[in-house]
Amino acid sequence: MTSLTAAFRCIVARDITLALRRRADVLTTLFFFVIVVSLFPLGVGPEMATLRIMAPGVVWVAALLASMLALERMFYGDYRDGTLEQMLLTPQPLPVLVLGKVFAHWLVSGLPLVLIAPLLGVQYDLPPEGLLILALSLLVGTPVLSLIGAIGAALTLGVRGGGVLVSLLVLPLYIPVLIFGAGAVDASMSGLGAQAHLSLLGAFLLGALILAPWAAAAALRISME
Amino acid sequence: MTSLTAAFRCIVARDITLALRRRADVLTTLFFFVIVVSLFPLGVGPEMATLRIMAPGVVWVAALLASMLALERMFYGDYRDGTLEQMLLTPQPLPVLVLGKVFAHWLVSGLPLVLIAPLLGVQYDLPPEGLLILALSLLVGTPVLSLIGAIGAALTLGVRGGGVLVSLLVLPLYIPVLIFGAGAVDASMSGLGAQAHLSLLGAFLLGALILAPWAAAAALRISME
Amino acid sequence: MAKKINWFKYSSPQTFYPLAGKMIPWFAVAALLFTLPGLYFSFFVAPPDYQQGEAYRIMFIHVPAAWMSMFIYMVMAGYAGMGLVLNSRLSSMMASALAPTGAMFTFLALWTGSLWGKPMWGAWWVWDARLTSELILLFLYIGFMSLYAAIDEPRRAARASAVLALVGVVNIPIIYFSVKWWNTLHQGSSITASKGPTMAASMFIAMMLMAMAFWMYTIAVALMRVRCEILERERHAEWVAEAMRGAK
Amino acid sequence: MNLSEFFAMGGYGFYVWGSYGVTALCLIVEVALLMRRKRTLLQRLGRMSRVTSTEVKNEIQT
Amino acid sequence: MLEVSNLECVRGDRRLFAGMNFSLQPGELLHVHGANGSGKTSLLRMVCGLTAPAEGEIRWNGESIRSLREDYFKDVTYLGHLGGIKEELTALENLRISSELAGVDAPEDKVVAALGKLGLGGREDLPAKVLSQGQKRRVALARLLLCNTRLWILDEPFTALDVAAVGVVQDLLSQHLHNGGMVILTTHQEVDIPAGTVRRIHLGL
Amino acid sequence: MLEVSNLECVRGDRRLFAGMNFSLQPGELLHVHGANGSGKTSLLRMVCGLTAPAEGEIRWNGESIRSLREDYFKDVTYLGHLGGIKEELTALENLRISSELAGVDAPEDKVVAALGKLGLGGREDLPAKVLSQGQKRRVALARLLLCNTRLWILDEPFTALDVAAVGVVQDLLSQHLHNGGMVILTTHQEVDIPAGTVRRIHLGL
Ligand code: HEM
Ligand SMILES: Nc1ncnc2c1ncn2[C@@H]1O[C@H](COP(=O)(O)OP(=O)(O)OP(=O)(O)O)[C@@H](O)[C@H]1O
Ligand SMILES: Nc1ncnc2c1ncn2[C@@H]1O[C@H](COP(=O)(O)OP(=O)(O)OP(=O)(O)O)[C@@H](O)[C@H]1O
Ligand SMILES: [Mg+2]
Ligand SMILES: [Mg+2]
Repeated sequence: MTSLTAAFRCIVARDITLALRRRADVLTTLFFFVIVVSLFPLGVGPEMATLRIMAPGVVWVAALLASMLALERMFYGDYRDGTLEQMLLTPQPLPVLVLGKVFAHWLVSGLPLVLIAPLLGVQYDLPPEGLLILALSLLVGTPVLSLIGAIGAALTLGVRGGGVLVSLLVLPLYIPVLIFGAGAVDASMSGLGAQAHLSLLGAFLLGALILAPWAAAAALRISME
Repeated sequence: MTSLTAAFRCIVARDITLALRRRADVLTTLFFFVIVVSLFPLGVGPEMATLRIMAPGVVWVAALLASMLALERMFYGDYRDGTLEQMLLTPQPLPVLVLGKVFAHWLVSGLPLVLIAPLLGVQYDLPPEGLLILALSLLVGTPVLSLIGAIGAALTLGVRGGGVLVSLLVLPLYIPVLIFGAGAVDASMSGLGAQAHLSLLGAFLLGALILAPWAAAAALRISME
Repeated sequence: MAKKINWFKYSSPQTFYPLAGKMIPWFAVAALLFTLPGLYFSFFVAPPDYQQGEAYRIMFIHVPAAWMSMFIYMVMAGYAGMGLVLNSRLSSMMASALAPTGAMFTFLALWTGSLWGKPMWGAWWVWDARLTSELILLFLYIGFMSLYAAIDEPRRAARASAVLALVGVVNIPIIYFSVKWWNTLHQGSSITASKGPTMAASMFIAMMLMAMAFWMYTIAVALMRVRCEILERERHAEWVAEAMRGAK
Repeated sequence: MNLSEFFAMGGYGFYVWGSYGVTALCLIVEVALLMRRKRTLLQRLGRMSRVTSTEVKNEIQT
Repeated sequence: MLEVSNLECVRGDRRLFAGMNFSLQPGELLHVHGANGSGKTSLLRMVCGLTAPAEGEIRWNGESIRSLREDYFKDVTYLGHLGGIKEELTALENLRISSELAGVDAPEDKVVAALGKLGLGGREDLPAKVLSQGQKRRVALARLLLCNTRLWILDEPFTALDVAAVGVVQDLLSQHLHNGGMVILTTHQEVDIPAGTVRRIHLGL
Repeated sequence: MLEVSNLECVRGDRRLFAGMNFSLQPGELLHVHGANGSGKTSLLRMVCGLTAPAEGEIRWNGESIRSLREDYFKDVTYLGHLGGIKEELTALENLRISSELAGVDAPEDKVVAALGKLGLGGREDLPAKVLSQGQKRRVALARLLLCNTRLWILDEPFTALDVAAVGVVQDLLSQHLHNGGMVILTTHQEVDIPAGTVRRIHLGL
């Protein structure tokens, strides 16, 4: 047990060090998110009423795209330089290592989105209630995206044209998260209460936490053949 | 002169073969574009009036993001496996080779966007006039994005966290293209005529065609030191 | 050990190939035998709907196609999982043989659904939970096939797409229960195990006949495809060369 | 019921026949594609079996 | 200890080898020989459990490595064409992390000593990407000093190394064999291992 | 022909070498020696014009290579650690494209012959990514058969090659020198070039 947590902690620490070493890489996701959200008013025009309707959708779509793009970095670097190969050969259970990598990846590419989203929501004139639910829905939803994404990223490692494939594989599974995430904010703004949506997102998170590390680990072993 | 066109043709043919070899890679950009444009109704809700107002902005922002993401692929692959190094050592003038690479890149990642944009515009219920101007503005605008992007991509080759850096460098130069591109469609839809906007985009293209290959070539030499 | 050998005898591509060849005509004929009365019931026996008029006749292919899209996915995922766990080649070949047909039925469910939606709801498409999840199912099929095609090594391709198929299974209950869980435009199940059908008997019979026809068709086509798959993957094996020489 | 009435489907002809037609088309095309795939495959394998398979055997060595 | 029976390897349309049998006892080194593309790397990856063989079995202490999994990995160190070195991390960090994941305790001074032994003294804190090719390879090889596994599987360990480094690695191998370890390696260079038994397999025609 | 005067190379905080002078005449081979990390790769990249030296000058036929640029590249073939092989293209396509860009005419049969000479007959149409490490390196080396440049700059051309391939490359070098070509190379293996003059530079302490 202690060796498991030690391995988990080691992987998380490693990936975070790496991310900080190439700090710009971390910022990419965040920056991308901010750009997507902020470019829209530029393209669409500045009417507040339209913007407010769009807000939850735009923020959630941007978050989804940002995490989809960040997926490539989850395993590819390690695959490329042979450290992934080494990871498969350690005496630690692979799902634990995968969970560590996913967690680190989320800390670096998901959490910043959650933290900055309320700020961007203000740009779109969301009410405080809406901002809170937006952040909350992202807090529960983005880990699900990272977990599901890990499976897709692992499956497409080293495959011809991994890029689209990963989107093709992962997107169908992302859409429910998007619908319930954006739906939560909409519901709270129209006074219906976001409870139901948020608890469903929570259920997704639980399911993904239990299943995804195993699936991704199996996928990694297959991809490294 | 003939050797110049031969070299240009060789590079274009090579890059297109490569793109077709990993077909999925080409599709990534297109798929990404289609996804971004189609996810919005999912997040924002299906009201046609809102969607129509958003349309030019959404399509142009999506095109901009798609070309920004495709930039990474412009030189990185060649850098990684040493073929770029070899290209710098050929007896051909580098700007010609760069122009060839940019052209191939646009054929593969820009042109498909132009062709599919009208179809996506229909999803948003744009009038035929608007669809035409949308395609036209993209046809003139996306090569500018590729040309400007080439400079950014060349400057950030092998630099820590090239990802954000390239967006940071390139985005300020992209925004005018976005504003005039989306503006052209808006103007035509509100009956003002898109002439002025389009000719400005044309001027951008001309300027970029003259300056960008030299700048990108210089940037490549610096990056390879 | 003896039991294992026995098992592998039946699941070996070599013995299955001729067996499948013999089964195909039977299922093809059965498909035809269900289709003809099915069409007769759909158009001539079932009465027009008091609300929807004649448009509801789309149901006789829409509903069976929608069922098939989900059933085939489950069967496919089952085979894929079996291939992954037992490492049996035939199972993964069956999985990849079912995928295109499943994708086709998913497409048909979407197509007939939107042709039905236009007169009934006034729109080709709405972002309703069931419609969206059926669309997701189509993407899952396409993803499965693309992943399979993108990997050169057939064994690796089969194993990787098996993982994907298993992960995608979570979508099936979402599609099935979507109408129950959320109040949506799409109508709920009218046939449940507990209550039996809540529609006219002739409509029910027509639907069942068409569903059986689709089933038989699917089996026949899947067997045809798995035979091609077997030949392609085992083309270097001795028995294939012999069979070819024998066929000459 | 006469024929044109039958085809009109109470005004819903386009929708109903659009559904049934495309379904029939899909099923037929799928079967046709499969038959073609099988034919070309058999041809190719036939050609392969005539070329003796010495090449593969040559590469087996330890 | 390690037994390989009836192993077959297929890549694409090509059967690289089939019916391969060998076993390896403590203190023995197996040198896999063969021309470029004869399947040496493929064999090594099978033996360390990364790829599943098309046919045949690999047993460690009598049990199939497929069922042993993590218990087998406890005893194995693999060094492939790719060194498994993160370019952004320093040599020191690279080694500490790989040791920790391998479940061995590697205090800083021990790692520094290992790097020193491989001639990287004073370069412990440079990020690996500024190191020369040979220096990167040395960092990867330093893992051998830190792990205490019994089976080493080394794919061309001597590439990019200068003469001095080759000597160091050869000493390392001798000592490992002397202590009852086992080694499987490929190399196109001459190997000269004084201690232990050296056996050879030749792949290809 | 090639003259290097007072060359200095600085990497990071480290001065790898300074005040280096040498010149190379037709028919001569320069073997750059040195331990790992002594600056061999850095020197070679300077000589072929990829990096600017911190100090000093490199002249080709009396003119600085900085001012010659494309005219110098016409006479040079460089083979680095990275082979410059596109993984998605076949061996054949790789060579045809690199020849075309180098401005030499390489009809298909000539390229096939070159590949055959390097032992890749029958593998011309495999995408490079399925080739083994040594086979990839052979594809890169086949360029030497197709180019007709006078100065070859080769960074560890023998890595990953088996004995047969090393022999082929050595013959190639002899012949090039015999025809009045020039070669600069680094390698940690023994070089045995019968024809031409071999000179050595030792880098490092
Ligand atoms: C693109 C649009 C549509 C899609 C993707 C779709 C999807 C589905 C699916 C997956 C089922 C099977 C679920 C089950 O067995 O409970 C189904 C059944 C059904 N659909 Fe649709 N549908 C669409 C449009 C429509 C429309 C427009 C109507 C009618 C107005 C309709 C009426 C029905 C009916 C009556 C059933 C049978 C329900 C039952 O009795 O179990 N569908 N549809
Ligand atoms: N998809 C494929 N189609 C055909 N041949 C393939 C395919 N994949 C791999 N090969 C062949 O399999 C062999 C791989 O061998 P491997 O990498 O094990 O060689 P190696 O003995 O390690 O060689 P080296 O000494 O060059 O490292 C190569 O001959 C390669 O051409
Ligand atoms: N930023 C830096 N800071 C400190 N040292 C550096 C930096 N960049 C490079 N170096 C050093 O410069 C040297 C690079 O040498 P180079 O790659 O030319 O070696 P080489 O002689 O080709 O070695 P090898 O035989 O291993 O290929 C290494 O010793 C490396 O540690
Ligand atoms: Mg090898
Ligand atoms: Mg070097």
